[in-house]
Amino acid sequence: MKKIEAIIKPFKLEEVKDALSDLGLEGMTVSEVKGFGRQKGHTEIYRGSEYTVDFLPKIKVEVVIPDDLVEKASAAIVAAARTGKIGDGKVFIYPVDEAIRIRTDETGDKAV
Amino acid sequence: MKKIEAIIKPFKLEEVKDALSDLGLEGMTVSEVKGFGRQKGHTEIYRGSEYTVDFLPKIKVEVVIPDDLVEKASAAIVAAARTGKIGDGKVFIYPVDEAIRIRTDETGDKAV
Amino acid sequence: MKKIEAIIKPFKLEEVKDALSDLGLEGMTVSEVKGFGRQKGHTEIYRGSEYTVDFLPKIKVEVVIPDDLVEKASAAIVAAARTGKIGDGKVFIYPVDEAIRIRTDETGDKAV
Amino acid sequence: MVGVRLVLLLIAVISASLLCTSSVSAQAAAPTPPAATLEQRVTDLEQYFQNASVGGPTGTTWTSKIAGVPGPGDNAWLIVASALVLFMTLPGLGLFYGGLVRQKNVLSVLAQCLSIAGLVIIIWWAVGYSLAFGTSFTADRTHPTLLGSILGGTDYFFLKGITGAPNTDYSYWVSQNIFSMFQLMFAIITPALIVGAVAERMKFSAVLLFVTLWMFIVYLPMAHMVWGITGMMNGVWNATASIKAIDFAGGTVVHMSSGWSALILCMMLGKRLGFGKEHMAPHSMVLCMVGTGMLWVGWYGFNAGSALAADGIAANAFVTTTLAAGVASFVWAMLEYIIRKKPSVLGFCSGAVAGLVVITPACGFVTPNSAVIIGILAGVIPFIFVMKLKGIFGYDDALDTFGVHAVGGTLGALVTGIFASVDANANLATNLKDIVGKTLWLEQLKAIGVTLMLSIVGTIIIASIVKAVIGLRASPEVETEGLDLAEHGEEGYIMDHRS
Amino acid sequence: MVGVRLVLLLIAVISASLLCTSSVSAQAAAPTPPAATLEQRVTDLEQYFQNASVGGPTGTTWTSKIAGVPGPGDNAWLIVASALVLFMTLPGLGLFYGGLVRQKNVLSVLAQCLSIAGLVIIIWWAVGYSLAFGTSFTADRTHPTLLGSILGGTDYFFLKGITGAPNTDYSYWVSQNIFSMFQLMFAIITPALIVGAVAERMKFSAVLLFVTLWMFIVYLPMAHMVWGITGMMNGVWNATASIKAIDFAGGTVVHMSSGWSALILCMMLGKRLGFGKEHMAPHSMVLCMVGTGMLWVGWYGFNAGSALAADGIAANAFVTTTLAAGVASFVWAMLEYIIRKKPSVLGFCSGAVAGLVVITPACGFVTPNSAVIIGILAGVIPFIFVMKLKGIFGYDDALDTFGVHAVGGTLGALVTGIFASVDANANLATNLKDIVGKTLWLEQLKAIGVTLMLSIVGTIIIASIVKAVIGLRASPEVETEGLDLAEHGEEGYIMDHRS
Amino acid sequence: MVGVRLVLLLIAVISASLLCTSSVSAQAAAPTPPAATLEQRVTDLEQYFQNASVGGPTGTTWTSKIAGVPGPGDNAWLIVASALVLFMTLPGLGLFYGGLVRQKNVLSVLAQCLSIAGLVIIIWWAVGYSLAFGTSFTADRTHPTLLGSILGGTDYFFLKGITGAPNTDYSYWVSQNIFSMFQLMFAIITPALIVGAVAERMKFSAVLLFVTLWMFIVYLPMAHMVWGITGMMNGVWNATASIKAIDFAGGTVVHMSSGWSALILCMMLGKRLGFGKEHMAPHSMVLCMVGTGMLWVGWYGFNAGSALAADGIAANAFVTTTLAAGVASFVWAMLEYIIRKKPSVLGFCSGAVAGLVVITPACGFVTPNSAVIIGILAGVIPFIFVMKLKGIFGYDDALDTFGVHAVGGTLGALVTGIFASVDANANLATNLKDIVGKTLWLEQLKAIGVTLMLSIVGTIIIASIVKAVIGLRASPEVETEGLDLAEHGEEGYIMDHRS
Ligand SMILES: Nc1ncnc2c1ncn2[C@@H]1O[C@H](COP(=O)(O)OP(=O)(O)O)[C@@H](O)[C@H]1O
Ligand SMILES: Nc1ncnc2c1ncn2[C@@H]1O[C@H](COP(=O)(O)OP(=O)(O)O)[C@@H](O)[C@H]1O
Ligand SMILES: Nc1ncnc2c1ncn2[C@@H]1O[C@H](COP(=O)(O)OP(=O)(O)O)[C@@H](O)[C@H]1O
Repeated sequence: MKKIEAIIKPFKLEEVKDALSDLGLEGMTVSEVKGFGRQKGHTEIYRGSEYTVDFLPKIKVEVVIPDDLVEKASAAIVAAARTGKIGDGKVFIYPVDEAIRIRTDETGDKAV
Repeated sequence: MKKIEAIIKPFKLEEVKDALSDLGLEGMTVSEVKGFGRQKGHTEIYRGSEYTVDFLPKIKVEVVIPDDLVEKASAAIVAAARTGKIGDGKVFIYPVDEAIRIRTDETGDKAV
Repeated sequence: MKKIEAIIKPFKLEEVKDALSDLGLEGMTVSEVKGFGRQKGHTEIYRGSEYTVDFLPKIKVEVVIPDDLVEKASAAIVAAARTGKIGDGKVFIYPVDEAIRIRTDETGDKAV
Repeated sequence: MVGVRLVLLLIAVISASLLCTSSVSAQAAAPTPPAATLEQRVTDLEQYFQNASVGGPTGTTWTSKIAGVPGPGDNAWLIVASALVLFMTLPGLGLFYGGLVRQKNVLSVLAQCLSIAGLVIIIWWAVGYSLAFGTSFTADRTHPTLLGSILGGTDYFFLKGITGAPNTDYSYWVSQNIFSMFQLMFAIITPALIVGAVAERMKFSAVLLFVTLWMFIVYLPMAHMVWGITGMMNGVWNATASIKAIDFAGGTVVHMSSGWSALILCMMLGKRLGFGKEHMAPHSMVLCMVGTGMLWVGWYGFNAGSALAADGIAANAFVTTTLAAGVASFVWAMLEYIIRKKPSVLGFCSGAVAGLVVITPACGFVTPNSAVIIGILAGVIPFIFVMKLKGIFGYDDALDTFGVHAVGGTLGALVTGIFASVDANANLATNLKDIVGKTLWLEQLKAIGVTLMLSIVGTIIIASIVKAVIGLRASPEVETEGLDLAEHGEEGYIMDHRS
Repeated sequence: MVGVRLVLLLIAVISASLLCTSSVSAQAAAPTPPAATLEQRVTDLEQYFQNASVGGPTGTTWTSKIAGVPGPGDNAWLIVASALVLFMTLPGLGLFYGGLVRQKNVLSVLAQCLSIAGLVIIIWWAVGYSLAFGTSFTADRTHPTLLGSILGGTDYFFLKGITGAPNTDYSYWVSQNIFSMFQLMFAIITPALIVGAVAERMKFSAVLLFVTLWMFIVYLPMAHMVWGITGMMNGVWNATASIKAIDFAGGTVVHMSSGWSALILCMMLGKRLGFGKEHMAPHSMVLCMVGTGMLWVGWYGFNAGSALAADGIAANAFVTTTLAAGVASFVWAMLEYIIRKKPSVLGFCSGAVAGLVVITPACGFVTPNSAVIIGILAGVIPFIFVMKLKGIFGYDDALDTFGVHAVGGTLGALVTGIFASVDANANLATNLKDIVGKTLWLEQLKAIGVTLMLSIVGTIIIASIVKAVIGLRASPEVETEGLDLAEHGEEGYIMDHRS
Repeated sequence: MVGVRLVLLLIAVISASLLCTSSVSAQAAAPTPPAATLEQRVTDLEQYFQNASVGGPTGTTWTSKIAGVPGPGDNAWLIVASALVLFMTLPGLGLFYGGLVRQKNVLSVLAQCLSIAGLVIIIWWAVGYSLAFGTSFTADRTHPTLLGSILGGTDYFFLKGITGAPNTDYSYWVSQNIFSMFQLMFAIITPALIVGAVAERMKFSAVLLFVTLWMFIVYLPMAHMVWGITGMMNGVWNATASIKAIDFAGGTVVHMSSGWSALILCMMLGKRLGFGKEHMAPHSMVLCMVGTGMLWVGWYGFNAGSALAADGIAANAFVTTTLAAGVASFVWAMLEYIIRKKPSVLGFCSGAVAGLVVITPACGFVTPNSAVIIGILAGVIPFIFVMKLKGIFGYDDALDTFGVHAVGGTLGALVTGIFASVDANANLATNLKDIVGKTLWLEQLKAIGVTLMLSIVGTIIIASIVKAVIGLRASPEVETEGLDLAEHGEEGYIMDHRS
């Protein structure tokens, strides 16, 4: 089992979700994060004070999947999340030792 | 060392925390996430516009622990977080290479 | 490739970011988390009701880097995030199988 | 479903209204007094400044050129005061209460305030004003009847005959139509206060049904008894009142009635799930403070408006209201400062509201110095109640409606009897000169007793009916998910990145 | 850049002002009538209570001792009413609309409301009040000219001669300077209403330019035609009006004009990116409800203030406003309750605003019972529009300015013609006694037609100009990032741990 | 602990009050003038419309039938105005400032506003009103004493003798009790303004102690000198004033005093931790804008209320206030638009507040056209100060109390001397006819000098005392954690999933 973790632009979430659903992946966990990278941030000015905001809003999508789906899933995410502009984000793949479904105690591929 | 990551229902957090404390685990990190899975979302209507919200509020609990505690800890979490209804969530176990306590530079099992 | 995940005090974020930039690390992802550990929480009282808040605001910094930078980077984070007081946080290091830059499909060390 | 039934009721009521108003009864013509002389015309004009009657002492000595029209200054004040009292509920109380609940229930509180406003407006228009301030149940004012001393009459059903002309039973210079609206705003906020005790768990439909019944069984009788010209506890204006009590702006009618009813209702409803275990801290003390500011400002309409004129009594009510609120707010927070080292925004807000509640029945009857003492009492007694006694008794009065409004209202009714003085309000010399400063507090105790009885018994009956018919409480699933999503299909805040 | 140009314009306007006001034209002195006798002095004082003229019926029979001064009660009310109407926009409408947009655009709505306030204040001071309420384009009132029946005149440019003395064309007892401010507040909120339809995508500079042109081409003519003493649709006061329509507080001038213009503008602007696909739920129903409460309370200034006196008509307008708002709010939410089981806070709020909109033209002309019927219609008809028809037509009126204000305003203008009655307002017997209750609704239809035409054609022209000159719409990048950051360099909320 | 001491002080003060008021001194009976004739009675009634004296020019020619009672219209307006001015602080200023701080300190700002309200109410009741508006320190008005020209007297301690009757030293037709409340609301907001400069780091107990001392050393003398009938800078009403300055609604008393004191205090306090390095952006521009709207609306009470009558002067003050606020708001944001391409909500809000501040001393003394020029100055000069000069000087005036209130107040005091005209306010012809439009600005400069001196020296002394006794500043830990949790034990928002 692997965990695919994608850092994407917020407005791409729906498309990424749909792309994963199309692969039959029916579970995922998302969270709001801030990203720092090549994409330029913006400047806010409040009266005389100027603040540069380097951290941009991103969405992190986490999905744990059986090994054999990794390639397809990551390709699907990349395709769905791409705009071609700087700041599109990353996909990271991590090893997973085990997964358990809390409701049923099922483990392994059946749990996800 | 392993990381146990549990995605649970928000109102179960206190119980999970207590279950871990009972095992002597005195540290953990939690965050707010949204989960997509089998559990049905809800519909919101604002005047003529209807929105289906598939992402449900969940809590992610992360705890890094020595290898020998993994089984007990994950069992404890599962027991504490279970309601038996769809959407109870998952426990994922990941390998950890190293842990460092920032304050003291301690590493390994002593750091967690 | 490895992922360094640091749980730090919120007001240390700028310093940690700068320390990583000094090493030439130009990307990272941060999120808001709540930490439970040795650091004591606080008590809030609303009229007759007293609530103990054990979960303290922390920032999680995640940075995926090539293997050879791990030591330097984690040392830099530890140095930047340390106040010497309880609650300074942890650094965890995880194995990463793969990284992909969504925009370009680059993989591996070139992606991060 | 209760919604459907209410809509049907509404339609029925409208039809009735159209029938009723078409059959306006001819009023017996009294013989017309002679036209005013020049001197009498000047006297009539002067009476405006004295807030007194035109056309001679009883209005029938001569025919005034300015009879049947309001005084612009007094009317202006009552128009504004009415708006201020509505502001107390929408959005004032909504924010005060809404800030104190958990995020998942904030909209339910707002929906309850809004729905009560709509519902009570309809009731008031159809029958409420008439039952409270009409007089047709009392054929002869010198011979009070039981019915007529408890409820007003049918004479003003569908606001029949309510125009810009003053109703001199209540005010010489204020249009009766604005008077009816001023009183309506009181009728809105009173049941809305109850919401605080039952927040986060009572079913929306149950709130609607409860409030509808409660208006008829508790509020309208209370309003008539205390403020109706033929009411049995209207000591100031009704010479034949059987209980010679006084209540300037609603210690009994508004705060005691809602507060005691709230206690009973929240006990019958049971505690919130997780009460005492889960965190139930206010989700936004900022909103709570904003609501408090609005309540305080709006309360000037409530208290000083109850003078029903922009005269010195109104101005004095403004003074006493300010002093009591400020002192109670400061005292409450300083007690927190002493006891637990942290004076809180909730402390300042709770104290301010407590001060406003306690001064309410007294505001137009006491001197500023008495108001300071009342403010101190208001900062101490509800404080003790909310901080200590509540924990001992263990009921779940979620937002302390009982601790603040019932305790404060009862305290206020009592101290009004003690501090009321003719110096502060000469009207106390009309029907009450023998008891003011003497046994008035005994009359107040009687009024407290009647109010307690009606509120408690009334609420037990109403809540039992509602429980039997549709149930009082939301299901545990609904309560856990939050009433906002489950009952109203909305979220209070959608702050995430995606939207 | 439009900003620069506007500032230059401002400077030009100021300079002109200084020139103009130094050349105050000498007014032709009319022969002075004899000094008032004692009896006449008393009559003058009595007139204050009747909201009528001093110095005899036309003010020229005798020289009144209290001519040229306002009546304190009426003046007090108009001062407060003016403040209340500003409160409707700042922050009322800002919150109502701001709560309904997505978080990333909340400040853009607030900036638009604030900038419209500043812009309209400047326009109003320089020329606006004069063009709406001046009379110099009409040399002889018995012989109306086309220009003079559409616009007022240049006589009050830079508020020349506007002092504390009443302008008896509009009010006997209210200072003209406060009258000019009261009307200003209407001129502020009207264009601000349009913002709701084009929210989340219209460029800030385009809003400024559009509103500037719209004030001249649509608003000022509308205000003069309906309320100017020489206006062609001022049926109540202008005996020579060619369309004998009535509009107490702005059904046509305010709600129809803004609502229909909003429809056209949002159609020309196009839909928001992602409309129909992305979630665009309100980011804060709490703010929306707070805004609704403020709108409701402020609306008393709007409606009851339009009586321009604190008299029985004002008080009646307060009654009808309350009844229509309360009934419509309740009906709207109960319809939701029946249809989809969930009465929503947005439903209560939408209904309340709809009720307020529909009663606006009628409020001072109808009885309370008519107001209840109007309230029911206001709860049903815009409901159907917003919930069903909008989806069918498929334009993106983001916050339902059309569905509520245009539909409601049009409905209101029509029902006013049907329900207006001399019983509710004796002024209807002056110029309209032959048509009230008979063919008045036909005149209302004509006024609706004129308003529709002017709003639609005017908006098409203005929007085309703005589109050609600077463009209407923000770039897709700006729209995606959110207008707050991209156009105003600020964020609505910064709630993260670090700050 | 300071809390305990304050409570003890409170108790002492109450006891004293009860003693004092029981020893009401017998007032020397003046010979009663003859009863009014019919003509004189009519004259008295007419005087109401002229906002002038009854009983003949000095009130002693005849005995008026309406002496000792307020005029309903004026009283209505002052009651409302007082409520509006409180609304400026609670919640207006609280939100304006609270929105501008970081989330972790929002409640501390609200707590400071609330506690100042309570504290000042107590001080005002006990001695404040008397020290500002009493006269017993001046035995003979034709021979001013030093003490009597700086402070009022002990005559109104514990509001002794303050009833519904007007105090004709200040107003012919407004009840003295509501006048005392109107002035109280000014006394509340003034120290609350200081909070903006020291936000996010000053200790709560230090705020309480500082404000208490500051009221006695700075505010009460300022209020008496400028507005007390025997005050040394009351040019309009006190013929023996040594500085013939004018200040309609508080340029010196309110804005300069608080603004300059704020500067000194924030310099003595030091910068916030992380100032210049960490992000300190406003946590909620939405709240800030809501607060601005409330300030603007409430300011009508402040400015137009300062006419102490609902007359043409009040109405003119409404006009000038509106114009200055609107113009300054628009100009400020357009400057941003030109300079950095992004007009911001904070720009509109800052400009509006600056306009309101600058027009404050002038509002009742200048014409509308002057107000427009004043508005432009108010949009430009504080803008330059806040945007550029502040950065150069480098002190940490967290929320720009100095940049807006001190700079604006000083500017306002000066331009008032330049633009004041008898055309706008005939009262300027009484004692000042020789200098208005000529050397009045020199008198204004003197008043500015006195205000500066008192504010700066007073604040240095008071802050030094507070620093020595309890310290000024919260500990670094407290500042880092946030004042809300550390000092008040609460959080502003609890929005997480769990609650
Ligand atoms: N080394 C990294 N580790 C973790 N997250 C990263 C790393 N580099 C970039 N990111 C995340 O990816 C996002 C996009 O990266 P960025 O450099 O801006 O653009 P791109 O992905 O197009 O090269 C960042 O905002 C950040 O959240
Ligand atoms: N494959 C997955 N990877 C990551 N998170 C998942 C995955 N599947 C489910 N989840 C998380 O677990 C939560 C519960 O899953 P769900 O399918 O609704 O119920 P259950 O766990 O009872 O089967 C989801 O809301 C989501 O947060
Ligand atoms: N075993 C753990 N797994 C995950 N996170 C942990 C663990 N222990 C501590 N943490 C995180 O580190 C933070 C700091 O830990 P704490 O014990 O308070 O202080 P210190 O790091 O100085 O020992 C906690 O708030 C929590 O977020």
